[in-house]
Amino acid sequence: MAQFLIAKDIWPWLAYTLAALVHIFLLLNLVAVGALLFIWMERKVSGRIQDRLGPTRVGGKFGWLQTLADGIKLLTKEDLMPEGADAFLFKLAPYVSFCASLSAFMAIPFAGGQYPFVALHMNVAVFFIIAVLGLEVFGVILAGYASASKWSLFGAMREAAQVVSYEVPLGMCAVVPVLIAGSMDLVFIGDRQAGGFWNWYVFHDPFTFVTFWVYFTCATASVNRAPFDLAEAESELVAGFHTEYSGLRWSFFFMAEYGSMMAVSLLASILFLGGWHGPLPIGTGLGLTFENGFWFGFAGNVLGTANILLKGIIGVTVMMWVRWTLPRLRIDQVITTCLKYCVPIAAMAFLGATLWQYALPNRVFFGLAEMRPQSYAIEEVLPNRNSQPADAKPVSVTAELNRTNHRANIASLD
Amino acid sequence: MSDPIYWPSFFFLLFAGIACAFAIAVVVSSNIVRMAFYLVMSLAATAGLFFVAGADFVGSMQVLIYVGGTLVLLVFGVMLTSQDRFISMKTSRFELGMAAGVGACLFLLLLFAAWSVPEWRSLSREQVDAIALEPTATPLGMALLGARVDAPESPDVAGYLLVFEIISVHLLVVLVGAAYLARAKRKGSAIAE
Amino acid sequence: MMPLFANILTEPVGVAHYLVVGAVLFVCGALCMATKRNAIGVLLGIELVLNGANLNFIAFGSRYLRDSQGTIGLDGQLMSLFVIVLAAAEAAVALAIALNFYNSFSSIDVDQADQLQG
Amino acid sequence: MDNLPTLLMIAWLLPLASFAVICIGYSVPQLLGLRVRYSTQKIASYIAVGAIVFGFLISAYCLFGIWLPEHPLAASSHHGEEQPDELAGQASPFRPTAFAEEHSEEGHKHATNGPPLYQAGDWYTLARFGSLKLTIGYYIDTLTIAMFCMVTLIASCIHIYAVGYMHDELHDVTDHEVTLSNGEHLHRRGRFQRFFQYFSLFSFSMLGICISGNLAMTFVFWELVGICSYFLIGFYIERHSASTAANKAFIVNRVGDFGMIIGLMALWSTLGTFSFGDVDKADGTKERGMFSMLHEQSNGYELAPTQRMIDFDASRQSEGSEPTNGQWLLFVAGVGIFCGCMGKSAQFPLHTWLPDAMEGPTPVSALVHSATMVAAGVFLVGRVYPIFTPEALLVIAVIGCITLFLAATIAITAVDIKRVLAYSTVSQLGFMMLALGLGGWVAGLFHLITHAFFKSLLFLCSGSVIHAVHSNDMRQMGGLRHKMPITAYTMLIGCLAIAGIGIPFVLGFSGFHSKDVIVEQAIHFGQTNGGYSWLFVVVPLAGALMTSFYMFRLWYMTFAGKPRDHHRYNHAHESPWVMAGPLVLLAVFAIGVGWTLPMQMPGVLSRLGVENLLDTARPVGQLGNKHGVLLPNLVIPDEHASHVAAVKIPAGWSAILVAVAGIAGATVVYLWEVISAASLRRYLNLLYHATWNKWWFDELYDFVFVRPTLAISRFIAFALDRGLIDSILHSFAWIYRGLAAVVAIVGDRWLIDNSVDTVAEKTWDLGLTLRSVQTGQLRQYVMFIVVCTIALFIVATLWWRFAVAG
Repeated sequence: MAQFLIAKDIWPWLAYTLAALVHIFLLLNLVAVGALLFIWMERKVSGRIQDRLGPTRVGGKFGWLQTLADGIKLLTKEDLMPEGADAFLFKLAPYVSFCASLSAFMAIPFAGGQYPFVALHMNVAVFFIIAVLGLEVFGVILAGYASASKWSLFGAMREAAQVVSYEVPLGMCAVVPVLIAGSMDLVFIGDRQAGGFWNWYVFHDPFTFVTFWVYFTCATASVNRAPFDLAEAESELVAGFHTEYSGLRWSFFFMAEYGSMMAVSLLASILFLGGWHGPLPIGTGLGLTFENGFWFGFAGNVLGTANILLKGIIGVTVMMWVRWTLPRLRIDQVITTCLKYCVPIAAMAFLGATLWQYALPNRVFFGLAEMRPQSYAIEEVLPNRNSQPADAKPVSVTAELNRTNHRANIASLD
Repeated sequence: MSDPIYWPSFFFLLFAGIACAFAIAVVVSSNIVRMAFYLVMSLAATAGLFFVAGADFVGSMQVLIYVGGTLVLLVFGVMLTSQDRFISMKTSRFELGMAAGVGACLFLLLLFAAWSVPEWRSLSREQVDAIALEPTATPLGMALLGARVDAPESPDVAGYLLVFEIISVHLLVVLVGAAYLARAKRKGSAIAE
Repeated sequence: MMPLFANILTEPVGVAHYLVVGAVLFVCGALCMATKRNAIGVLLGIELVLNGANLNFIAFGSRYLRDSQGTIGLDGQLMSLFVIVLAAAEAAVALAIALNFYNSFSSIDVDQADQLQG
Repeated sequence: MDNLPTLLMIAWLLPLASFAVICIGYSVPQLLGLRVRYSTQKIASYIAVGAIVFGFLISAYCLFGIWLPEHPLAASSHHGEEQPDELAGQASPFRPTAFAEEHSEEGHKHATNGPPLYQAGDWYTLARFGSLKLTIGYYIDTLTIAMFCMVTLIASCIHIYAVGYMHDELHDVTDHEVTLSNGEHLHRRGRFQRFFQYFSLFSFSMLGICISGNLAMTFVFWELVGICSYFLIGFYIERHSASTAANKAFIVNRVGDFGMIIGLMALWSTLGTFSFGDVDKADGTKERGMFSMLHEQSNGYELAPTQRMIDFDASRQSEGSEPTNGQWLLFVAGVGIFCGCMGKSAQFPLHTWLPDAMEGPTPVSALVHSATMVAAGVFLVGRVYPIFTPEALLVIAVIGCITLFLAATIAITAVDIKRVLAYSTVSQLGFMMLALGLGGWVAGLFHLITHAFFKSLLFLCSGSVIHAVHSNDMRQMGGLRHKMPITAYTMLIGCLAIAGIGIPFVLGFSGFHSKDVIVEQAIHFGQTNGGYSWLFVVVPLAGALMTSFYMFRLWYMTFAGKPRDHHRYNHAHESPWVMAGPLVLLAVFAIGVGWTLPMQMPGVLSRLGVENLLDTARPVGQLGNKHGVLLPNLVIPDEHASHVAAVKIPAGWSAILVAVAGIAGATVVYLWEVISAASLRRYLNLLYHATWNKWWFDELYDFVFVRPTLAISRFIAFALDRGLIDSILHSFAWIYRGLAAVVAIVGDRWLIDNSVDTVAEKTWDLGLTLRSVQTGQLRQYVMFIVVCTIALFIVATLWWRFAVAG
């Protein structure tokens, strides 16, 4: 966006500031409004699953103003702090969590193409998002420690153990689409899956199919959702790490949690489910691409944004569905699930996907279909057995990398 | 259209300030959990410095491994050993003074070293703007697998496959070793005091 | 000596600037190791020291901080990668040692760990 | 053509791969204490069978798909096909080749032939010590490919057969021949997979000998074959007889190998190379091999010692003796290498191990006796034939002649079915060596190949019988043909083949053709040399007579007549198809492998036959008469000249006559029992005892070698060692002890101890001083490090400034 503004002859510093403000505004709204929506949805979904109506009183038939009412309640609530608490850390902890959750959105693209809808177009976006999401646990630990309450401490410790464990299979699973696409650039990964659901990486081969489910499990665990919500197990630990929190600080934790859910769901949809590309290439079919003009592409991207948000919401809904369906696991079962099942399955799937990719480099949809010919230069970076002549020197690789104009993140800084 | 502020420098200053401030806070603080928190902030800011220096992959790795992994482990340790008397342990004033003196000497020395080589000073703005942007993840990965795509003109630049393997094995050994060291002791092993 | 901060906001930074930050981190880490009695505190100091060194590697390897003939290129980033990974390993082992120490002495005061005293 | 070495290498390495797979997959886990399930072990046999069968397919492709289209037999033959052969029946579609061809005398003036078509090269250089180069190389000519086909085909059959034969090993085995100290029989795990593991290694080693491009490599695989035979003969290692037999085979072979090493050294020190053929070097030039060094083209391919040999010989020549110009050296080399072959192929002085080797399972015997171990010896003689001087060839002939006669006599009285076959093998090997020694290169190797087929058939049949009646003793058999017809009649085919039955000059079983050419060459030799050399005709004919006699004795005692042991007879049964199938296949080959297809056949089939094939591989310089140098009267006659009618006709008739006579004799004695065997035994008492006791060779060796060695050792041990040496040593020890006591007090305690103590005390004091620095305080150490770093930096800076300034 900044480049776009600079191209329109606006002062760079103003352009950057404007772009940053717009991005921050959009993302904050996404997380905050998203949280509002999700909390309401959670209640409705749980209600429906338990064969009742859910909130109905506030805001008419669907109770759609319920969360807003909750928000007002939380805002007006007294902000308490335990006596023995470490005041500094206690106050800081919710913001750490929220910041981590929000920063993840910074690198998530909502639409691709020549002018992708992304706040920070990173070359290593996958890594960045996983790393930043991992930071969320830090806020939880600080909260648990600073509360000077054993329930909080227990919750935080469990959370630490759980998240540290689940980051391993999560990372392994996320690497599989990276491997297939040959890049960690999420825009690139998403655009590789354009053209229909058969191009989605979840259907790329049997291993990615397995990987997707493992990824979703681990993502559920790493954002502390049931059945892995040991950190706030209310039946054992009162409310876990946020026992001592109330008011707005408490709601920050919840916004962080729903934000993280949305973030991992969006990541899942970009990595595996085609991102902003629909199951059928309707937008492209209508000619909504940047080749036909900027505003055509922009319209296509808006469509794509709606698409990916829908996918994200579906992902979150599935998490809710799981939460209200499955009982909570014990901590040893949680760790067992991770170390004895998820990690080996992810490792095997990784290996299998590697071999598959090696054996059938240009096939999609379980190897049944030929990949749509795309002139992605990154293909030549990886030693592609089919297209690369045997005597090709690696000299060309750097040139190719230059040519592809994968903007290094420093690009977004200047 | 030129800009009065050179933005990378601005971000450098920002991150450097955060990193240094929190690093000093780590030293000054006596509460172990706060120290860990300051350290995280310092390391995260260092990651930002990496980004500014064009090392995006390493920066992400820094966040992922150091901040996400190492420090969670550290905090874990804090939890396991957290009793009030260990959270903050005071050192004697003499020792602090001594350390401050020595540290100042060391810092001056390093400053002197950093500033004494003219080639280490900045480039001009035009020179930096002329440098093409290059992603680092792929060349790094290739280098770890033994192929240096970043330096094709000098074929004798070494790849790092062996180092990579050694470190992998090392990590495995370390994991096994750590699990062994931290394992629950058998019954009857005497606890001192 | 060229003034450090004279035109830092308008001109690019150089290796030297990074080295200064690295020096700050390094010295803080060393001081942390030297003054903290808590074993975990010592570990935090080690992490800081390693980060200072890492910053130097990155600075020397960066193409934006000095002309490309002088940089050590990708080697700098590779080195710091290795340092990061090994630091993680080191932290794991050190934590295990700390736990063991705590199990044996019910304390993590490194001043009590003077069994090697001559 | 270019991929021929690669293909053959694959065929060669496949059994090695099978060995490795079985070894790593089965034997290593077993060594580590895992119990490999028997159902899993069964897979090992499939691996081995698959490897060797695939090897055969590759070899066959190499022969028919690559080599023969490239070098058609009709064109490569030295002899015009257009010559009429007046004796051959025109009606017969099959016609033995090179049969009754007219040779003009002048044709033999220039008749020494050039080297055959071959490909030689190195795959891999193992080591290079100065000029000594050890390589893994190949030398591929028709002989190599023919041997590959033969070895892999027979090994395939035997492998498949062994899957059935060894099924006992697929469950826990109680060995009734081994009694433990507590009176029970040995009970052990079956080791099915181990058998196939060694089988694969065995095949690999033999193929290695066949393909090897130099003598050093041959020697390596030679020893590998030896160790494999050791493993396999000693397969039932718990049985004392088996382990001693294995030891015996191994040790006797070492005796021969000693001679072989002498031969190798003689060759290498004078030729400077081990490789057979000329090997292309990287720079396009040729590295000359042994054959081309000894048979210079400028010399008309005659065998001539190289200049280095002559020089070497001259430097050793004493005053006044006749100069031999290197001939002695060549003779020594030839005989030395033949010593190795003597051990492997069980020739006369070293033949005692082969019958004992019957302790191994029967498929092992079959493999050892047909395709691998004993064939290796004959093959090697054939391979290094160009280095044999006429005198060395005479030695070979004499040894072969003695062997064939002795072994045949022993076989007549043996009652163990496998021993009869064993001695028959020794005898047939004698035939081959005799043929080779008399100049019949094609004859000897032809017999090697035909013999491989019918002997493996015979052994597998005997294995089938043993499998059925659980006994080796022919006296307990009889009448079995009703019970096991396939075995009986395939074995009959084997007997007819080995006896050499056929219609003279027309067609016969495989042994007929090969034995015929041997007798021809023998008669030709007798005609050329005269005098005592007629013994070389008489003895083989007597051997052939005995051969057909004892073979049919064996067949009658086993399959004909009335059952002697009814219990065993009732128990007998035909073997399963996995065993009978290879028998039938081998029987077909035993009938037809000696045939030669007529010229009218299309494509590669034209003139196809083992004899023709071998004729194209005839080594360099082997046509034409060769005259001895050390023995001037000795002439090794040209082999082609033995096909003239004047030789052919008496040879054909005499061979068939003795064969028929032998069969008739056996029929009279053992089938019709007109003359009882017992009365014969009484009449020929001394002879019977001599042969029954195998001419007392084992006893002789025991008396001549073993006992004197033991006695001498005992004398040395007691008188010399203990009496003389020990007492000297003891006195030395006593003196030294006295000296040492003095040194200990004066030097050690006063001088050294004092000084060392002082040093130690000072160190101790210093340590005490320094220990105060060692506070054990981690933080202080860090401070030390920082301070020292600063100090170092300052010192280094100052020093640098100083150095630059000064």
